[in-house]
Amino acid sequence: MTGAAALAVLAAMGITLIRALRGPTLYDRVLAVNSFGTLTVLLIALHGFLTERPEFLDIALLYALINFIGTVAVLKFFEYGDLGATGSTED
Amino acid sequence: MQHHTVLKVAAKLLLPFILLFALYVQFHGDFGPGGGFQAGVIFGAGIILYALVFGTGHARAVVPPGAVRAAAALGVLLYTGVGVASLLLGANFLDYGILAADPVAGQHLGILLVELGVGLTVTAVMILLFYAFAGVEGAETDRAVANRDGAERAAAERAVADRGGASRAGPDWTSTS
Amino acid sequence: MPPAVIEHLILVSLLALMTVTAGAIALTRSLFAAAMLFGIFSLLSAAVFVVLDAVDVAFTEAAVGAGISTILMLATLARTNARQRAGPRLRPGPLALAAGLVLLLAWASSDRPRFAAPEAPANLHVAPRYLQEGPRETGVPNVVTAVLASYRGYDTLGEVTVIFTAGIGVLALLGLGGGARRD
Amino acid sequence: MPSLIDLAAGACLLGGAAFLLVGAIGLVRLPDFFTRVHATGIIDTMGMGLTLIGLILLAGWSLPSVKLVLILGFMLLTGPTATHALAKAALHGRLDPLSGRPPEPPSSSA
Repeated sequence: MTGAAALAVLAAMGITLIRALRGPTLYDRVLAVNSFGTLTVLLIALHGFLTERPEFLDIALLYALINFIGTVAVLKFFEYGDLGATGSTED
Repeated sequence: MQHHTVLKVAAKLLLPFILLFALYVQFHGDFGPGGGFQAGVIFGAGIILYALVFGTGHARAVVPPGAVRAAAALGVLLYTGVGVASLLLGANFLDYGILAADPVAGQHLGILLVELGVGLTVTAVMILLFYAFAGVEGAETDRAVANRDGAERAAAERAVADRGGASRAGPDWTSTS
Repeated sequence: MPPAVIEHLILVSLLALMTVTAGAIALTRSLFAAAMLFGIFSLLSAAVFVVLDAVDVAFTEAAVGAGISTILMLATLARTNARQRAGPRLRPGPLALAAGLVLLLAWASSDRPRFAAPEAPANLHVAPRYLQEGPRETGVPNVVTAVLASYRGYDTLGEVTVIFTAGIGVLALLGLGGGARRD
Repeated sequence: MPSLIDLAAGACLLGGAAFLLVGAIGLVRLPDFFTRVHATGIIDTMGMGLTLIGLILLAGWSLPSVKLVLILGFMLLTGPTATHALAKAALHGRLDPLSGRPPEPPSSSA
């Protein structure tokens, strides 16, 4: 069962990659990368259960925690064209 | 990112867990995957998240650049210091067995300290890289924003014109921010 | 399907996706798109390391790829141009060189020991001793940590020094950016 | 004869896989950015959630289960936040919500 789910995740990864390659806007690419990250977390978790070595879950946990940071950086890049803008002076 | 309230709340919730996870990776590296390098990168990434969401100025107040510079050197110093300590105690350089009465305990202590040194340096260098690349505020940033805004507005207007008329722009979507 | 077959299938598909992504990175002119595709490439390589049982390497790839590399690439893009200068897309000379190199490597890999073969030279030298004696000698259950921090302590010291030196280099070139810039 | 929990886990995994595939197909097939956001919503919540719940049921009361619950919690926090912030940035970047036209000349890629 985990095997079938892992194959489904792989197929979804392949399809998501199409969107990342095609664009057309930058936002579409970021969206695709974001989903790709989710799918990778699931693949790693499923693979851990497939091979019965659940310590791989640490990697999935790491991705769940810090995949977000890349997206935040991209957003900041979109809005300010620079990662260093303070932008929080108004509160 | 003053208008991204949701983002700020999420980052605030997530940040302690990222830092805690970095410490887990640092000190649990003996038993599971991980170690000083990974922990340093994760800890640095946590600080960078703070800097991205709340502004580099706030991050500089929490983690001053001077401290970062000192920490980067301190990590290497700690690593070398462990080696020199074992040298002074009469063993080879970086031979931790001598650090405690029991060689295994000495090895364990040595590995712990050395990994701490690695973690310290890597954390500091990651933050330092971010400060160096993204830290310049003022004129340069304003210019970058102006460039982007100009390009985007022109493209958006072109897109609207392509569809034949700007009336469909409808409500002022951009004013929600 | 037996798990081993599924595992193999996962590995092959991941490598295929990696190849497609790498090709797209080489061909795209938008540096921003390349940065995003690098993110995908990093995710894929972390997954490949997991499938190959290299947990610590996968952990490093995950931490660096998701946490730092995208940020540094974007920070660089913010300071340079977001598009590559236009030029001929395919240059025959370098392409032929690269193709020749690939063929050479493929030919050379034919007498490489089988993947993870116990009789491979890499697994006969010091590895068995580390694996057998490591936990007892160092009291550390994770052999990778024992090797990196104790048996190969010199190498790791060198690596930390390299990271430190890289930091100093960036510091010398860009400064820490706070307060008055001196240029 | 599989136990009830195994059956439930299998159902969750299959359902999650179906949602993941639907979301991925939507990401490619839907016509513009703001509709594609909905497709990633399916991947980030239903697909991810059902798959992880299925794994939690398989793992039972154990440490992996705790880690999976943590992963589930963090992903439920970050996924929708990232999508929301991205859609907001797209609006802010004057991507037209009705046509979804790009804010700058589309990059020519492979």
